[in-house]
Amino acid sequence: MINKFIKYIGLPLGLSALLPVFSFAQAAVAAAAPVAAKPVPFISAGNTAWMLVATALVMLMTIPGLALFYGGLVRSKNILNVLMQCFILTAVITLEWIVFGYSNAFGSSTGALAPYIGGFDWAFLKGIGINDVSPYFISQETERIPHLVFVLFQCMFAVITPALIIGAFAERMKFRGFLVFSLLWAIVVYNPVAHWVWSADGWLFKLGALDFAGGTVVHVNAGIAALVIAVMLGKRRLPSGQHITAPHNIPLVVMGAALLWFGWFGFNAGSGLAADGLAASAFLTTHVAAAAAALSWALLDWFINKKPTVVGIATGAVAGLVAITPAAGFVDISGALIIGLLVSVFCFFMVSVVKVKFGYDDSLDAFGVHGIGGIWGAIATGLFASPLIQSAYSGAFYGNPKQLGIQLIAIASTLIYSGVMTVILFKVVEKTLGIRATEEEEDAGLDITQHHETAYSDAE
Amino acid sequence: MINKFIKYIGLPLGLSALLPVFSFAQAAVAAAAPVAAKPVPFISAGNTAWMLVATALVMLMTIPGLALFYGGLVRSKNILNVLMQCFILTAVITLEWIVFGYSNAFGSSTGALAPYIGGFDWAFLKGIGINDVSPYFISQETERIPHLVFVLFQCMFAVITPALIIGAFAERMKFRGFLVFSLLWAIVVYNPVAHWVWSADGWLFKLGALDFAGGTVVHVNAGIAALVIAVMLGKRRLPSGQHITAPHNIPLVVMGAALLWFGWFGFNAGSGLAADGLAASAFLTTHVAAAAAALSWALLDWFINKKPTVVGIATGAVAGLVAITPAAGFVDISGALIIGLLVSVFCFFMVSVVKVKFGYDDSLDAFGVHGIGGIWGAIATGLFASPLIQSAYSGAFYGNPKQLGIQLIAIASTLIYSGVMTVILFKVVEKTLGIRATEEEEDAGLDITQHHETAYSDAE
Amino acid sequence: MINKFIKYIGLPLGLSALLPVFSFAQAAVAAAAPVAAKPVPFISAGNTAWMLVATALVMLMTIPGLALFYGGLVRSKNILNVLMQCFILTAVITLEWIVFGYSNAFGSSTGALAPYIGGFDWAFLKGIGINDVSPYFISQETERIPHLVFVLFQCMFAVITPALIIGAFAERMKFRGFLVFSLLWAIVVYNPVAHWVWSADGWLFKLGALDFAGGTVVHVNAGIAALVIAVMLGKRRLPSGQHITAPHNIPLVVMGAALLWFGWFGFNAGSGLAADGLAASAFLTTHVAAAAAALSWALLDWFINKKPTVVGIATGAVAGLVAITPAAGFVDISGALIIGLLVSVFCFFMVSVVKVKFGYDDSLDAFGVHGIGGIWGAIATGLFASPLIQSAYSGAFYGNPKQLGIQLIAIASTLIYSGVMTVILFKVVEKTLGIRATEEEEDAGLDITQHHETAYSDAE
Amino acid sequence: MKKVEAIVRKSKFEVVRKALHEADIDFLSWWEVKGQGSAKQGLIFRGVAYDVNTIDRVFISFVVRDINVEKSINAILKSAYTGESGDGRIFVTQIDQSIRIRTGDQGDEALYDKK
Amino acid sequence: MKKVEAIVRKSKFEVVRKALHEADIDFLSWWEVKGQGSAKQGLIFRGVAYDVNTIDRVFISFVVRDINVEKSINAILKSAYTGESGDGRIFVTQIDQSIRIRTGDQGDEALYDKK
Amino acid sequence: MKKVEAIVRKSKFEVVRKALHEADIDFLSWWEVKGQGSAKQGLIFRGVAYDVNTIDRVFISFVVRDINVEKSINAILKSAYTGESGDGRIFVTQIDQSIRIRTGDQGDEALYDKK
Ligand SMILES: Nc1ncnc2c1ncn2[C@@H]1O[C@H](COP(=O)(O)OP(=O)(O)O)[C@@H](O)[C@H]1O
Ligand SMILES: Nc1ncnc2c1ncn2[C@@H]1O[C@H](COP(=O)(O)OP(=O)(O)O)[C@@H](O)[C@H]1O
Ligand SMILES: Nc1ncnc2c1ncn2[C@@H]1O[C@H](COP(=O)(O)OP(=O)(O)O)[C@@H](O)[C@H]1O
Repeated sequence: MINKFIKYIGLPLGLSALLPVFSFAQAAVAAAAPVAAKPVPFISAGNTAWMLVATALVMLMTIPGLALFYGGLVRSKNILNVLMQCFILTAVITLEWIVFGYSNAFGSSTGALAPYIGGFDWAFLKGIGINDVSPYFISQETERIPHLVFVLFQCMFAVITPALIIGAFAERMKFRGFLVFSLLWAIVVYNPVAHWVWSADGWLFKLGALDFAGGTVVHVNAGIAALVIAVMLGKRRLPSGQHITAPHNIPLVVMGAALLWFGWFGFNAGSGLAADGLAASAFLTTHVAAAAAALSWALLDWFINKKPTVVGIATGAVAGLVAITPAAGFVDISGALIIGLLVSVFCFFMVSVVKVKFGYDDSLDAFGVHGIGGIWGAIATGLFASPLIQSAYSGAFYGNPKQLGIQLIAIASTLIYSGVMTVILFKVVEKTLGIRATEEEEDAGLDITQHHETAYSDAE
Repeated sequence: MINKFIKYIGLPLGLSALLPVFSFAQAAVAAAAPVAAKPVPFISAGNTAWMLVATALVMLMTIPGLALFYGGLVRSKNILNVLMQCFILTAVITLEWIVFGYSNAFGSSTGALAPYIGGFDWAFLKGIGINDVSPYFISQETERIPHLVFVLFQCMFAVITPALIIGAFAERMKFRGFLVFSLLWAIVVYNPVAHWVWSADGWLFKLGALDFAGGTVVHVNAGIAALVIAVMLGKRRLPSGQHITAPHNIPLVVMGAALLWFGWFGFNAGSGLAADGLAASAFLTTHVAAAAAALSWALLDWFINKKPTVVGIATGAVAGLVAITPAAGFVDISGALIIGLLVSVFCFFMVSVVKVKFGYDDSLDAFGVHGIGGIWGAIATGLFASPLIQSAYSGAFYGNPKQLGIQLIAIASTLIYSGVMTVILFKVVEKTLGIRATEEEEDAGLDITQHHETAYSDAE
Repeated sequence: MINKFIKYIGLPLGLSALLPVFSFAQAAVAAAAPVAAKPVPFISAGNTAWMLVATALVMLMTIPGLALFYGGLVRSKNILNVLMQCFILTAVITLEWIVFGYSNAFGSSTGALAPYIGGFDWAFLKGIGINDVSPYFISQETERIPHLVFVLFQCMFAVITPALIIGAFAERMKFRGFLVFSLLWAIVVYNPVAHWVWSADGWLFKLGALDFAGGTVVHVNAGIAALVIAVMLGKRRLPSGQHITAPHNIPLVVMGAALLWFGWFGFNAGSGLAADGLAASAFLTTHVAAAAAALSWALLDWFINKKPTVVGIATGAVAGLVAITPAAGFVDISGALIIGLLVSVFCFFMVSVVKVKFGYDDSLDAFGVHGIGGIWGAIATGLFASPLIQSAYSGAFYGNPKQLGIQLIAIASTLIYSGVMTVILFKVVEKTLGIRATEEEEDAGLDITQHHETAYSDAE
Repeated sequence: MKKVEAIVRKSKFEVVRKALHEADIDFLSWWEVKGQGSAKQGLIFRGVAYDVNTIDRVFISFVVRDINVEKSINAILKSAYTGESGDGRIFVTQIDQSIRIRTGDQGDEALYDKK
Repeated sequence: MKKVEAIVRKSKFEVVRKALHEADIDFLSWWEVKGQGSAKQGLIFRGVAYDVNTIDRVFISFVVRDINVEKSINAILKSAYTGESGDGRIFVTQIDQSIRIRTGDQGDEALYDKK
Repeated sequence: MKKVEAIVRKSKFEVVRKALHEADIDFLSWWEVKGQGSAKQGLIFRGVAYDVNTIDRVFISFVVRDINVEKSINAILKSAYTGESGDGRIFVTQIDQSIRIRTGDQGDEALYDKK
């Protein structure tokens, strides 16, 4: 009978069952540290519950969060185009991710390519059973989530990254060109960079680059692409001498920013892949950094331009969320406060001085907020990572200056790779499909010319 | 002492406690399969956490999700009426559900009625203690949720189903008639049909009909009622020759669609009543089908009418979500992809060709999207259900053609029952209270005539 | 070896390990009641998952929930000011809370002050490790959440309370005065009152006052402050004879109300700090009370003014949510129904008769809804608290009339303390910074004069 | 040439438009305005029913040859009429010059094509 | 009959309306327009303060008997005045014909009731 | 003094405004209107492509000294032109009186400063 029993439970368990005195210990500490034999990871309902929600929250960030944030900022003749871009990316990148994106980003390949890109083993999620545990985990080695939840959680990151770039070329891009460019960019830029930083085989991962929830992979990556496109595409046709357009609907901007803040709890506190103390800490740093950056931008507005603005505080909150993203699971409150307070200073300076001076038209400041905020966050992670949060990781201010160097390498390689590939992809699409809307289309608005719809209608 | 102990723990446990060698096994595999004695189900915090959220998410689908989706599509003089309809159904159906709806739908009755409708044992949730485990479960027999959470989760389904019908009669129904009709419909149609399919006693359940999250109970059911009402109520008074009205606020439509997508994760991935691999799988199929259907509609728009539209992609996403609803916990990725890609073809054809041809005025396509999408989803479940997801269930393409037949019976009986009862209830309300707004009310708009309010105001 | 083992597991556990026969029992009832020795509390992933979400939901209540609810009700020239007020409070109060607010509210102090305010031991969350369990718990003594999650959850309450007051002074307050007043109020009023009621040392807590999720601490507290400010600030400059302004955008009001309802599930069902039967019960009473109050207001509208209104039903839902807040975890369905049905009667009477009669200008009925609803809820808790929900607590209708007296003391002391302090703070800010906008600012609107922005723009 | 301006109920606009079409007036411009007159509109806000004298109206404006003034007025009169307070007004003004931007046509020529 | 059109500050509209009421002008139509003139409006967007010369205005339009033109102009002049750039304009035009849709009254009869 | 009213494409408004500025017309009011004329606008709704003849337009209105009428018309004619159906109209009306609220200036004096 014991034999039969062993067959069911597996040898390791069976063996220890011979030692009744241990039985209690095992049971009592089941939730704590494993004794002796490496414990078999299993699906924890608690962690899974949190990660299902976190996944949904990250989707909410793109539609409607980012869609409204960007959509409220453009002129009323272009809002549908922005909403459409966010919506179709959600659809297209999801399919790309399932078909091979996930496999490229998080799968393994062999040979020289292994550190740079995954293979196609997980194409169509082949071989991933619904009860398989995720091979990826952060703080909870045993109490894992289903592999499929990890696939989905990461899917939402793959969706939002190209969507962030929309801010740079809003109000002047042909829809067809946009769509093809974005899909190619997701495949050629996003998937490899995610592999570098987050895959177990990735060269930046192995180097020790720290990026908790996507400072480099998401924000620096999208930010530099945004800058490149803004420059290559040229300025919008605005009335002469004008480089600013008033947002057509600021309540939508606020709604979008608030939903981004809300969703970002999933983004950052979900990136530990468990509902534990680390998630709590990441939630806290996220909330504090967003609050600090929001206030900091409002104060800058107040001191420099005499009035605190709504678009300003919303932009500050987003900048704070961007900056804390790579650091969320590594820094403590003091780190979060400094990251948040300073990011608004950098971004404010970028969008109100540098952009104006250089005269490129980053319509909605995708580079100014995500690029600059992401770079600052990635650097700050190298400075403020505290061993009290995750004992294995320290930044320069905690005696590990090397980390700062690694962070700089990660930033630089992302800037270069994403920047160069964006130039190439842009040229390819421009030459083949055309990428800039005609003057007539731009004047009439992209809603009516690209989609044959108008956002607001009083007609019977 | 052992006696006393047994008293506390219960006999089954007490007995096995006599076999110390078993003790370890029990403990170690607590999270896995039970050995021998049927384990006592308990409340799992993890599963409960997920289901509390899923419940809230499903509420979000009706208000503000569906309310905005529908509200943005109507003309500005009727938006408040639509919002009011969604809001008051949330209130009224919740109360009906607590008072006796839940008992009718999920309770038991005796005698010949048992397969058709539950009794009143659980009226006012009598006898349901706050720590009672749910008698209903899918994949997790032991790690249950509180019975009250199941009551609440199902409550949100009862709310949204009649709300879906609003799309068919929008812009021309008296508020009083609407309210009484909807409440009667919930009692006379929704509760029994839910009982047929989901109650342990239900005749369709016993027949083996598969409906994971409400393809038949929710969408087919509401869809056919929508068609019947649209026909019986007659067309809106539109300027001559016109059968289309431009949506008054497409950003609201997008917001609504995005919130529906978000909430649907609770709807579908919550329908397994646990945070486990099955939930992950249902989440995945839901997301993939929505993405595929959104893209598919955008492409149809693009090919047929030269431009991809925002209302189109939003409608496609909703259609995909509808179609995957019955199948979410039974099909794999390939099933989800096919279901999603095809549903837009069917719905697109329905609303742009069939509806135009027959000339009934399903104002916001409640039948065109929910009816058609639901029927397709229910059929597709009979085709693509894969034993790799839930081993007990297979569709025609996995060697079980009988399932298709059962699905057709479920669809047909729902169509007939709901269709006939809707005719009767409509007539009753029409004769007693009146159901169609007067011409003056319709021209002036339902907001001002039914609610003495206007949606947008510039007045001081 | 046994010695070593004991060292790891702790003496109490070690001892019982000597009785193998017990081992099974321990394991089997791990999720239930502890035997003998007080069990060591640990972090439950399931409870943590729920509380992370609940925390995010409560943030959503302020931005964008309350912001939209209030923002839609004001005239279009003032919406940004309202959105800004909600947004900046989210930022500022979060920072105040981290810096010392949490410590003041939930920490301990020594000496005579202990029952009235906490000290500064937890300033900057000093000494709270990321894996520390929360010292606060309700129904789950062993399966706790991280202390940081409790800090964050409570942070969101601290944010929303002063934000509620905005409804009283909307459309006529200087931004600077508003900000300083609100921050001072949070420190001088909110933190102490929270300490009284919820801290283990608090004098009202010790007295036995019941306030599950903040009826007194949040709603009565904010409500009386709202009334005081409305009176002291004087009326808005409305066209002569007019005391009502039409809401500029009712769909925003509905969106806000729906998001409040949604978020309130986190507020109330999260206040048990666990995902268990008590959470389910609180979720249920919350949903039922909101539904009952929404319907009840709609019916009052219908009978008294001939038409059910959208703003009315939304207001009713919010009133129901307010009233059930203190009672959510103490009453059963019958209690929830009565609380919900009656609260709308009280609030309706207050805003449509009493306010009109006395002529103070509580612009958006912060007192009329939150003050009155909160008082009724706190009283009702003393009437309907049922020992079947939490066995330790009963109200007057369950044989414990003393509870009603305690509730009245809690209400009265909050009304007096908050009222008096609000008068003082108002005077201080008025004399130093100025608090009422000038006539020109009010006429031109606060958006353009306080923030140099306009909400809606058609300009190129 | 005369400019005909009519202020009508929002709910009557489509009817008026159709009547004008039947009178061969297919060229017009219109926008929403607020109007104050003898009519009142009942509204409710949080339990208080109140009347406002600010009512949404549609302002219709078109320029026609003198010969067509009467029939367009008649078309509006008939279609915008309900008999209850608030039906609106028609005003006619002399126009000095009219130009069609696309063709540069002036005067009567600039107006609608059909006689 | 004359048509009086006034373009005034949004913030002054209610004051003007009251002044007109006191001058017995209780019938009018108005709508929001954008105006460009000598006035500027300061705005801020993401750290950049800028001036726009597009400013929201209210356009008021009503037709009165000749006899009432002056007092209505005076009412507007007094109530819309602030003295700062941007106070607006009043224009007066001759009206050929006026008809009250509900009654069919024409000319002066079609206008407001009180003398 | 004449009132010049122009109904132009929304997409051309900024161009027209600039042309007017170059013609020294820096004072104007405008608002969005719906227009019906010979032009059609294609729209799509759930798979059905349809044409509407209701098109968003901008209505521009300004009063100028008689001497400036021609050059303002020319500025509009040139800038609003595309040659495709839907370019719009210009109408000119006589104005009896004009007053600048801030200064009380009347007649030509009330109009824009630059000659
Ligand atoms: N003298 C006027 N000048 C401008 N608009 C007017 C004038 N008289 C009435 N109107 C417009 O006509 C609308 C209807 O007028 P009202 O007096 O309410 O109707 P009725 O003529 O049927 O009594 C008003 O809301 C207002 O917009
Ligand atoms: N000649 C004009 N024609 C039409 N509208 C005008 C004219 N002059 C001024 N306006 C309107 O009046 C508003 C106020 O004019 P502005 O020149 O700014 O004020 P002020 O007369 O006090 O200098 C402008 O915004 C514009 O709407
Ligand atoms: N007679 C008219 N009175 C008032 N508005 C007119 C008149 N004719 C045209 N319009 C306006 O001009 C716009 C353009 O006219 P349309 O006939 O479409 O262009 P086109 O002159 O190039 O054929 C119309 O949408 C309408 O707003």
